[in-house]
Amino acid sequence: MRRERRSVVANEKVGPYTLLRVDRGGLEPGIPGQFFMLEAPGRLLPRPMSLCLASAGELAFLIEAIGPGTRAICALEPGDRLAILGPLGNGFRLDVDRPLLVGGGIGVAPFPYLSERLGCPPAVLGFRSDWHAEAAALVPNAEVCVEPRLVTELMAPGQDVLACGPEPMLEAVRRLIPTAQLAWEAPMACGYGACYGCAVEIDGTLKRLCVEGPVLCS
Amino acid sequence: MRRERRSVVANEKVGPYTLLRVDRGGLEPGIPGQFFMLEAPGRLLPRPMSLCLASAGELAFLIEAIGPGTRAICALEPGDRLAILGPLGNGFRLDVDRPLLVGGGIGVAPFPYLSERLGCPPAVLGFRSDWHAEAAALVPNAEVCVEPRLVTELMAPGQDVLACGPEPMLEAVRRLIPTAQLAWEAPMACGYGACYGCAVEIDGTLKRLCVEGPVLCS
Amino acid sequence: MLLNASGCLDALTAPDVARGLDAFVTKTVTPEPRDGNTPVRIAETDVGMLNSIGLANPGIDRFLTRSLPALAKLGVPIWVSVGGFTADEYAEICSRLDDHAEVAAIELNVSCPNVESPTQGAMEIVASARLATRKPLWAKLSAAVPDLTEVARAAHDAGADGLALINTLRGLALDERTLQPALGPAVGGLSGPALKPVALAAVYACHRATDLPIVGMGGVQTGRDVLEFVAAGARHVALGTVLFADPDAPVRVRAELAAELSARGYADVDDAYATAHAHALSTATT
Amino acid sequence: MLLNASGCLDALTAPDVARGLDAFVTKTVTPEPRDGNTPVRIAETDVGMLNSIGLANPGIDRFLTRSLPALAKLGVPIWVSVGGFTADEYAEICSRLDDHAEVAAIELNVSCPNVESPTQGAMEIVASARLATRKPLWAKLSAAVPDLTEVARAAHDAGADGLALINTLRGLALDERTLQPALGPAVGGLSGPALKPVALAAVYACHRATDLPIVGMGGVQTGRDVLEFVAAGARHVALGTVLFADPDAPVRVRAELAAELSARGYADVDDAYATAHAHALSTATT
Ligand SMILES: Cc1cc2nc3c(=O)[nH]c(=O)nc-3n(C[C@H](O)[C@H](O)[C@H](O)COP(=O)(O)OP(=O)(O)OC[C@H]3O[C@@H](n4cnc5c(N)ncnc54)[C@H](O)[C@@H]3O)c2cc1C
Ligand SMILES: Cc1cc2nc3c(=O)[nH]c(=O)nc-3n(C[C@H](O)[C@H](O)[C@H](O)COP(=O)(O)OP(=O)(O)OC[C@H]3O[C@@H](n4cnc5c(N)ncnc54)[C@H](O)[C@@H]3O)c2cc1C
Ligand SMILES: Cc1cc2nc3c(=O)[nH]c(=O)nc-3n(C[C@H](O)[C@H](O)[C@H](O)COP(=O)(O)O)c2cc1C
Ligand SMILES: Cc1cc2nc3c(=O)[nH]c(=O)nc-3n(C[C@H](O)[C@H](O)[C@H](O)COP(=O)(O)O)c2cc1C
Ligand code: FES
Ligand code: FES
Repeated sequence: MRRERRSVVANEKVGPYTLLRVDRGGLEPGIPGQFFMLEAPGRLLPRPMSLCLASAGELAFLIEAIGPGTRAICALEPGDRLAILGPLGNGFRLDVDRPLLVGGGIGVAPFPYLSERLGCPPAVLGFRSDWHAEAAALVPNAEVCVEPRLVTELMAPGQDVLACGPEPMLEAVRRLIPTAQLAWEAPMACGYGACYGCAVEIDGTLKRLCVEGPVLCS
Repeated sequence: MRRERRSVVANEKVGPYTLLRVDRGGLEPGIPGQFFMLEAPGRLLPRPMSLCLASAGELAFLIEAIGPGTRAICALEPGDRLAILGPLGNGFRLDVDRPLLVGGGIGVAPFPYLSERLGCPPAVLGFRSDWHAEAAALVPNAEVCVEPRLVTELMAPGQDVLACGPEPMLEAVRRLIPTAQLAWEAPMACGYGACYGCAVEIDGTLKRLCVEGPVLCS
Repeated sequence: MLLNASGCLDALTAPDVARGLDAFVTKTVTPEPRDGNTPVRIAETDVGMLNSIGLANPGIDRFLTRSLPALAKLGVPIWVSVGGFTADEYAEICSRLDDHAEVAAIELNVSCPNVESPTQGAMEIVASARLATRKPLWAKLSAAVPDLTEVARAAHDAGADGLALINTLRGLALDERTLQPALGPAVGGLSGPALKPVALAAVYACHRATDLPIVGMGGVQTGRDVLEFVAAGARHVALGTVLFADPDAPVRVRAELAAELSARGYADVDDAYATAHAHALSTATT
Repeated sequence: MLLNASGCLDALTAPDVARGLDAFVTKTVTPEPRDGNTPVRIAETDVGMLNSIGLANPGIDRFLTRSLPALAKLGVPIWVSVGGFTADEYAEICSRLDDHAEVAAIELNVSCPNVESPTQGAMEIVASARLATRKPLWAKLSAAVPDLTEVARAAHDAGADGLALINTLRGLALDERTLQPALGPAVGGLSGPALKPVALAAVYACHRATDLPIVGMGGVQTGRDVLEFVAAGARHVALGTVLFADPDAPVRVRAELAAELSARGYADVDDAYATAHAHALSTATT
């Protein structure tokens, strides 16, 4: 875990989302599924973001503007600086035989980097609209479905599922594939175990998702 | 009293001070010595500023950056917008026979407009340094002295003094010319009589300077 | 209904601003005239402002002979804020206001520091005032108590018709350069945005604890803020510090509120009333 | 001396951050283990944050067997924050901590809502704890009381060695879209910048009321803020919410403080101690 003030290199629109590219500096990209806390200018607390891409000298985040923090981050322009802390938490286990990436909406954010590290395995991605589905272009080998179709309809059995997306999707995936690796979300104030704000029920007790997760598997 | 959101036309340096020119819109310039409340971007409360110049279609304020509010105002750039309320309070009485303007430091702010309205009477202006004294260029007919010399040394008797400047200067002027019109200062939250924050002792009781002043004479 | 917060507007100096409100609340009136505290009396902080006005007011005699007749001409209902140092003082002022038809309501500034306990204090003041007047009585409370709902219930039991929530919190600011207190009396009352979460919590908790109508205030800046206070359980909302920066706030805030309501499909502000309690869970300790 | 605020750092998860402090303060330990409150437990507001963690902690048994031995290895003095629901519970935990040399001090989280009166409550808790341990006892107080100086004096008389000021204030935030409370239990504790003026006032008032050393906290973000707390009368200052945004805050804040001190010609932070009281006038009411 390292905190650096980095510069924005580019701010690109991908459908409704923003791909924010920052210069990497001394930050490690970490393992896919790990996340970073990004300073949200003008806000008190930073916001957790999965690493989306780790190209040479850069880190990139795919961000959906849904509230004051993400709006402030998505408004950053090339040259602007922001503090970044990470990588944090536990990412996906990569020692899998027949990987299948299952994602929904902004949940595809960690998949470009994950796909690269796994050698471009197949992916099934669900989106609210064709506009949102433009983000699928970032993930190689992806089959896309748009609501009302659901990603779970595209999942074949016998695969090592790595999933990220909205909670109902993750619950549905878990019912189908109990051994799936699932990347969960919870509101986080610190991202490094200091606040106990991100508590979720894990094995019957409330635990810190930023320390035990965000990727969990049963 | 009227409140409008106006645009900055120019931000010019005058020695250590900032001359902020804004487009006038529907705002009246009022009487010299009256003041306006200027929004200070990012701050909760506006800041009182005397009107410095009222050229065609513009209002201009001469501002010394001494704290968070004045720093924010002085950082405004052409095209930026700020809310302006005024004119407020009581200005100078202009029905005087032998006017002499006496000012110190940023206290010269209302004099360019006052001088214009009085037909360029003589002025004596005191400053901390030659750099500060650059502001004297805005006031026609001005004799300048720089500390340790004091303006009171330049004042001749028998004149109708209109003065603005730091409290010790005003006290000294009052001792010499008890009938002088003096423009006082006090921290103000509202500028229009709502908060009772600007109370100063007037005739033995605490009164609101923004309502009874800022120009007072005994 | 949109009001001003007591002490944040002088309707006689700024009648047009007052006419933009549904009722005008006076600065707190005390038995004797008060000059108020030594300047400096106001200071800005990064998240609010501090004041130590010290209840500057003409006293009840001059208020009745001079201010009230002039206020009556505004055409806006007048609420008189009443202060004092003993329950008897409150009662005396209330009884003198009682037969002035121009007075629509009385707000009891029960946030006076020199009472035995706030619960006891609120109870006694409201009870004495209740005996002294038939006017609607609003108890204005401070959030600086261990359990505000207890004070609210005491006010209710003593005969209050409503609650005004909240008064300022004690705060201190130091001058940037000298590190000396920015205010003359050092500590003052904190108002503005810093107060909003505290005020919302007070409204929310008192709405659950009593069925008294509530005037919510503390850091209201926008129509959105008004909506939040209404959703938390306020029937009325008061504008305080925001009036200093923006005398047009009553007009602006109403327009913003209308836009917020229609964006949410509410026909009326009453549709939003207490909606934050819809899915209320049981309360837990922090 | 720079500390963390209780509940704002886990030294076992982030040992390097803890090593940047002069002492590490644990999250409040209670007699029984506590899972804490229902999520959502945190929310950001425009001027601070709300939390309803609900004193999640392993309980004193597991704290002593698992956490304390690991904490002892950090090489930083350990202050244990103690909570409970009765004075006896506090005393029991204190007596169990008493013979652990690793424990440098005990902070009594006396801001527990379910005590009769805060003055009475603080008095009883501190007095029971005092009998149970010889460790330095710091009483952590809430500013949500009518007269904090009274509580401070009561803590002093009951045997406290110092005061920790202040705990969070009750606050509420509503979700931007749904207007429902952002936190699971609706109301939570407000921390961060909104608290700073209130905390400074608390430190300032308690410094005048007692001669107990004070740990100041509430909204500290910068070295400048630390300096203000010291000037107001704090011997030590704690970093809370700022640690969430910036785990490097201990290092940064020390550097900023050093720069502030030298810019003002102070050789040492002690030179700034209580300087805000230099020209103190008598206090007046607001
Ligand atoms: C480990 C992790 C990785 C993440 N990666 C990404 C990413 O790569 N790209 C991205 O766009 N977003 C990601 N998120 C989500 C992102 O952090 C939130 O959208 C952001 O914090 C919202 O902040 P805000 O101020 O914009 O909105 P807020 O005002 O905080 O929230 C707006 C609404 O969303 C809800 N909400 C906020 N945060 C969460 C959450 N974490 N879980 C569920 N509901 C929430 C709020 O309750 C509220 O209703 C991630 C979250 C976590 C925990
Ligand atoms: C009627 C009136 C007209 C004014 N006209 C001008 C003008 O034309 N140009 C100009 O530059 N300034 C003018 N001022 C002063 C200006 O309003 C203040 O400098 C400004 O409000 C300071 O705000 P700040 O946030 O920058 O500093 P702050 O942090 O508010 O103040 C910095 C320091 O100055 C002190 N201070 C602040 N305001 C005052 C005050 N009004 N009187 C005495 N001490 C104060 C503070 O106590 C503090 O020590 C006027 C003031 C008044 C009342
Ligand atoms: C300058 C000033 C003077 C005030 N005077 C009074 C008063 O006389 N009586 C009273 O009950 N409250 C008084 N208050 C408190 C306000 O009525 C209100 O409760 C508080 O400011 C919170 O609202 P706000 O954050 O919108 O300002 C005063 C507040 C300010 C800022
Ligand atoms: C997430 C969180 C958890 C906290 N937990 C505790 C606690 O267990 N015990 C305690 O005494 N104070 C607790 N506090 C209060 C802090 O110790 C501190 O008093 C308060 O946050 C003010 O400081 P700050 O504004 O710097 O955060 C907690 C605060 C936060 C934000
Ligand atoms: S986000 Fe703070 S403990 Fe997990
Ligand atoms: S500045 Fe508010 S009354 Fe004068």
